[in-house]
Amino acid sequence: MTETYRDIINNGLWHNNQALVALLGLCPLLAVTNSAVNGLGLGLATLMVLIASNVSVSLIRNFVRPEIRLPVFVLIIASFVTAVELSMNAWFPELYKILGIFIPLIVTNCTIIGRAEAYASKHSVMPALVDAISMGTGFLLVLVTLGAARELIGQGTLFADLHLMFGEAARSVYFSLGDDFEGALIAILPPGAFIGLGLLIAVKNIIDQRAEKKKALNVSSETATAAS
Amino acid sequence: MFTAIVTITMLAILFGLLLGYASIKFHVDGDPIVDQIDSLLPQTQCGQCGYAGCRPYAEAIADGEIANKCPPGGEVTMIALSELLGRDPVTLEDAEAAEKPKSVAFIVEEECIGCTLCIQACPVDAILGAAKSMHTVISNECTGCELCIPPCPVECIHMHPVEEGITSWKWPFPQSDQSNQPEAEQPIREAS
Amino acid sequence: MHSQKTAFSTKRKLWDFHGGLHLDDKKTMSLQADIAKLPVPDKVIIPIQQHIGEAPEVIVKVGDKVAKGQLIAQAKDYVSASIHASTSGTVIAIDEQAVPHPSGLKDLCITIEADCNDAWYEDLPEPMQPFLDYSEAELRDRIRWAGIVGLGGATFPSGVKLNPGPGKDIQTLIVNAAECEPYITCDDALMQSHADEILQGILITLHVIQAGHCLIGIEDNKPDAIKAMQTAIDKAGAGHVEIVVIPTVYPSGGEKQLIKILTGKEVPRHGIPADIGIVCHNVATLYAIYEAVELGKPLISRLVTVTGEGVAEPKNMLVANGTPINFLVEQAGGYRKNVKELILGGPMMGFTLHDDNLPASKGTNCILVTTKQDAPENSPAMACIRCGKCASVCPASLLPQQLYWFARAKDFDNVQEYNLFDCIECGCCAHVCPSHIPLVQYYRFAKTEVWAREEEKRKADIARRRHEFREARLARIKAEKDAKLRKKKEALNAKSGVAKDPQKAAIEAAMKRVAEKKKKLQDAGVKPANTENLTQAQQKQIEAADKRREDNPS
Amino acid sequence: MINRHPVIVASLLLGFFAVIGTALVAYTYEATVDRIADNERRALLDKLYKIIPADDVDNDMLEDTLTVSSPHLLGNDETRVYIGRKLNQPVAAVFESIAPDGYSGTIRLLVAVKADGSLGGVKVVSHRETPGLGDKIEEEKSDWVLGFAGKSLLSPEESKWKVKRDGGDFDQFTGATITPRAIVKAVKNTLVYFRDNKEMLFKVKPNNLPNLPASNTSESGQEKAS
Amino acid sequence: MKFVTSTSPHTFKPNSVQKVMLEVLLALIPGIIAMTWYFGWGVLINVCIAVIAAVGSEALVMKLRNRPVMPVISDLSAVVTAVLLALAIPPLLPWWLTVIGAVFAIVIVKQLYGGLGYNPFNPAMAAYVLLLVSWPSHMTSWLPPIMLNEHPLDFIQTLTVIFTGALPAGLDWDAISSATPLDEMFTRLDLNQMIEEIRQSQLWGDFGGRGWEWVNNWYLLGGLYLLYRKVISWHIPVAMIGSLLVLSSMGYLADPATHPFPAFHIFSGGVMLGAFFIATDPVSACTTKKGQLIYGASIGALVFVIRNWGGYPDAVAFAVLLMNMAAPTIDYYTQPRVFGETQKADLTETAERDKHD
Repeated sequence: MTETYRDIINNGLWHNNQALVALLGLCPLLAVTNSAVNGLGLGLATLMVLIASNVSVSLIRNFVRPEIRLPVFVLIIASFVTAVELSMNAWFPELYKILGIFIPLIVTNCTIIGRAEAYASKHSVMPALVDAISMGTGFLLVLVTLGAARELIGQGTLFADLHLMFGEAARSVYFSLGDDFEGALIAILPPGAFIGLGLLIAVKNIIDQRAEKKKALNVSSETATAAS
Repeated sequence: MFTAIVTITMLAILFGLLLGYASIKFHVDGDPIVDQIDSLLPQTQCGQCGYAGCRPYAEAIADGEIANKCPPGGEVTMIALSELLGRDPVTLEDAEAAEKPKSVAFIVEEECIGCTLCIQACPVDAILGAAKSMHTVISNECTGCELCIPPCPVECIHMHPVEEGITSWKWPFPQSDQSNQPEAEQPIREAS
Repeated sequence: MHSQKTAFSTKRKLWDFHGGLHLDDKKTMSLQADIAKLPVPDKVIIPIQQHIGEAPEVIVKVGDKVAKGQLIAQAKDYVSASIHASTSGTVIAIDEQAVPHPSGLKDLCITIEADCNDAWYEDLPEPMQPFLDYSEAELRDRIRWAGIVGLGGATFPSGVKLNPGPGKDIQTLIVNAAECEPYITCDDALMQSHADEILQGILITLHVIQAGHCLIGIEDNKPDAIKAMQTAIDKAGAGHVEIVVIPTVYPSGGEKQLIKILTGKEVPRHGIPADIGIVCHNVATLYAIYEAVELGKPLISRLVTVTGEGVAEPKNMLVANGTPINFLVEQAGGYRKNVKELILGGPMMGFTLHDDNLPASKGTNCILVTTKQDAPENSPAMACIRCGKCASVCPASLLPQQLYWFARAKDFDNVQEYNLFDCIECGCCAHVCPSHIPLVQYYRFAKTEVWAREEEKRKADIARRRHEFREARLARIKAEKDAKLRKKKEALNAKSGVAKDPQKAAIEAAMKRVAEKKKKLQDAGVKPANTENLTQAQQKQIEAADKRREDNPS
Repeated sequence: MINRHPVIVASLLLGFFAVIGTALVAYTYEATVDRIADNERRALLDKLYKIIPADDVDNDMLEDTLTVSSPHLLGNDETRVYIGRKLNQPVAAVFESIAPDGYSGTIRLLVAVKADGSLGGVKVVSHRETPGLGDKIEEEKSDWVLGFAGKSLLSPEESKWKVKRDGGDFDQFTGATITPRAIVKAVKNTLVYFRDNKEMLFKVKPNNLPNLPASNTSESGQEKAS
Repeated sequence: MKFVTSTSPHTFKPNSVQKVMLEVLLALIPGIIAMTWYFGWGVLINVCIAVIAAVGSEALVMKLRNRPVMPVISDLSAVVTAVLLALAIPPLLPWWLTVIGAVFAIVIVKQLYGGLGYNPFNPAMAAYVLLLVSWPSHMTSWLPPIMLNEHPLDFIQTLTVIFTGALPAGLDWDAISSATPLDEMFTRLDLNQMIEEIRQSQLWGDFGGRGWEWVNNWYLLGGLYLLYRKVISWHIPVAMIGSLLVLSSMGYLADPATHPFPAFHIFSGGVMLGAFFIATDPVSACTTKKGQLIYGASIGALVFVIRNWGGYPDAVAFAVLLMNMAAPTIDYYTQPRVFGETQKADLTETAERDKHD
């Protein structure tokens, strides 16, 4: 394998970002990102499941026969998700109430089965773990960014309700545009999720294009100097 | 708890049997994809891809060879192949060769010594002639593969670009369209 | 909706086609003057390819003297048309010359320097009078000989059209006298001046295709032509020939549209009128048929309208095939000021010429010169707003804007899915487009591109077949060679083999004998007697021996 | 004929993973079941204590419930009522009332009525009102709903239990009258029901005397978590 | 002699996008005047704010895209979008909301999709919906028509309200704002009042809401002008109004006590504006004639459904946007029969096409 850990991390966070490039796991992504904290909660849950499933799939990859490959993956993922769901209900009940159905729906998050099938089942444990962490973090970052943007535009706040996850101390990590701010409600309603995700993808594409142009420019100037 | 484990296990074993059976029963082999690929290749039989002809290259592509090694087909063929195979389009390996205008071989008859070497090289039997008498190219059948040029001992074969005539002339893409749209794009609504 | 508005009441029910336009016809300007007889030009340049189909074969050489009406290029294919000299003189060149074509490219032409005698060829065939004495095949051959093609602009060889083939029962001849494009009046003028001859042409054609009756479709903006034709019919007492006056709507002169208007029938897609028992000819074609049959003259001249605001004296003129266009314009009083475009054909479907030193040919019905005042520059194309005006005027009921999106995106599968090849390029859509998009050019671009691709595919298939054939041939030759070689070797072996190694041969022969014997016994159900009740050691020994035998059969 | 071997291996493998997966889930379930039940209890209690201060009652209100039926006034065929007691004396009743005529469907409320007929408070449990218009009934969006505390059928008088647009005493929100109107009506109906059925509600003896053993054990852990 | 060349046809109808847009603006004038008369200066001020914001943002986008500004601005399509938006919003809407709406319409809904001709949704209606969903309380604060308005604001007062939000001394929002007749109707129907009772309301005019009925009449006039000038075809407006008429008549006949008579539906809210000026927006509507009938009728039906059972007061914008989404599909399945296409060939071809899909 010529792929380095650095490549894996780059892919997960940016080049093959599961939410922005592969467009996987959109159902929870669109549904829960009406605030930064919700995004963070679901992102962490997904990350945890992804790590657990990638590692275990990678461990068992040599025993599993191809015809039962998918059922076994699904079984593993479903077990982890159920465990995470129960744990969240036990330790973060408020957040669990808000995220509600989307925790069990992690089972159907294509990112997880996708990484299990596309990566973990073909690589050894360490790369699979790094892949899970980077892919999961990439997904988490998109969730938090989208959630933050929607929360800010829709409610004029940022990281409200953080204490639901990190205890009372986190109450102070809170930003508000003031009570007079009249947010655009559409941002926290479902259509806002679609528009916001579309704009995020657009921003990513713009950045990529700029980077590519710069690279091309550098190359051409290099050849120019080499020629002269 | 025990019941849960037993139930799920029983189910799993049942489905395992089902899947195992299905994977054997519905096993598919054979694949007409080579024919489809072959029909997209330009059939110049030029060997620029490194294979003995279009068909061998088609077989290689079906086995995973990159579909960017056909200069006569150019980008159009590459894109058509990528679409057929569901692969990402790749840049042509030899973009310069792909941009050459289509040409046909032409034998300068005064110089030809009638050695028949070119006749043996032509993959589509497009050169007429017999030993010791001069040869000529049936330009309608010539694919422009240039395979006849290297064997010629007197270098009497030249490639002539195909000239545009009234029958082969194509209406140009309209230039006067100055609307501010991106070229060759259609509205999203057509995507449905 | 148009059928009720006609000024001429006819007893016949008329149908309507979808779309179409009411255009300012501008026909009067070229009808002011009589039909002009032209002096013989210095030279005529006669293109070889003046029709749809295969080019004819040139049968004269440079330096040959030719007379008017003499065959100079012979049709060599079924869909082809012969070419005759349009004046007497000397062939001074057979080479590539600029021809009237939208590409502006050159094509093979025969240039004849006129001797100004304009003398007819002496060996012209005899007139076939009365034509009823001749068989359809004879008449058809005469028409083919005359090199007659559709003179309405399509230039499809008429002989082919007059032979609809077995199993096609033709009931109706439809005469296309609609002449729907603005400015053009050559058919109108021809009907006014030669109604009797046209009628004769109709009767000949009816005889050739064995059709029972004829409908002449004339737009209601040509009252004089209608009168002249009616008079001719009455005079001849041809009750089965009927004039149908139709409303002036562009493009009612389109073959399929005219058939719809007159009969209510639609020519099936990808089909021809003969499929529904109809043959359609232009009036000028019928006149040429008359000349060929009853006078024995080939098609070497036709009426051409030279008109437009850019011409001093617009008129119709009888033009010899191959006469340069600048000569024609001179004869019409020359150019006025501010000339903008020189158009071959009408303003809707004609194409512009970049030069006027080009010959007029069989398909040339109009030379239109526009000026900057009367035909202002169309403003640059804007974005399509999907207003649907194009679809509402499309006589083929297509969706022009969808075709436009696909042609623009070079999506050639979808342009065909949306029936691009049913487009007749009438220009209605581009005419009404508020965004001034050159729609027709997009369609033409897409059509030629699709054709080119199909051609490429066809060539690729041929190349594949030739390649496969070659491979097979090489394989066969190789196999033959190998077989020969093997035979030779075997023969050689057979001769020297025994002599060389008699010991080995003897062993082989012995082993063969043993095997044969064993087989014979086995077949007969006889087992070796002592194979039963063997000890294990014995059994093993036998097995080992068997194995040795199997491993070294020879 | 099909080779049986891979089929059996496949099913056994799948079975093996099923055992492992289910065991994992079962273990997690066992480890969390008590805690989850406790969380749910606490969440409900929290809601109740928002409208009946915890100091005012000393019984386990979750256990001290009864079910009454008055579709006309309480909006549902069966309505659960939590009774709050102090020193075994009934001090308040909390109704799970329903306002049936919200702008887009029913609105579920908790209405706490003190023994003297005044409101301890009103809490909106769930609703589907238009975002930005009707959803101002949520405490997080506006404190309109807090204004009910202390009101009774006497103050304001019964005929003034309407929104201002209908000639009553209660504010409506800009652009939305239906939602506040529905809630005012539901709260008033609950008060009417309480007035008419006070005897019956408070007569019933609790099955058990206040006991909080289950919650006591996990008290400390819960506080950290919440 | 050499000549310039061009492609056929060589004659053109003197027609242009700009002229089409001008006709639409011209046809809107009676409606604008009527609305200004009934609802005050705010209408005109909104039109001005929206036009400036829309044209300005379009120019900015063209600059950013490095494309010529003038040809795009001068086609007037941004102006039409802005005016339609301004006529749909309440007369005293704070200026920044109008600006947000206009900028959203041009930048997000129109230019991000590629500019004129490429937008799948009607920009004005998409912007209206954005505003309505995001700031519902602002967007539902309408004024009573002039004859019921006890505190009509003069020009300066209106400007002050729009730009600063400060009401003239002694007035509050409840005093000057009022529900729209549609809103009132459905609110009171919810209270189980009978139509007869509701009709006693001052807001009720002769056949529609007071004032509103006349505004709608003037839009109808403008629409008829567009029909006469052949800028639009009759299919969409007739189908839309027709289906609304049929459905509301059915409701009325079934239960006149709880359903207003049909004319109320047609002459209230944005029906006329929607039918003639918004649903007919060629870019986002169906293009085939059969498709246009389906499209229009579906909008009418959706208006009826959303008005009766929806969560927001008026329905035209939602109905139009929903059908915008369906337009390409409708177009696909209502392609006209191509000349010469026989029924049988037609069937097999469709079957084949379906197979491919």
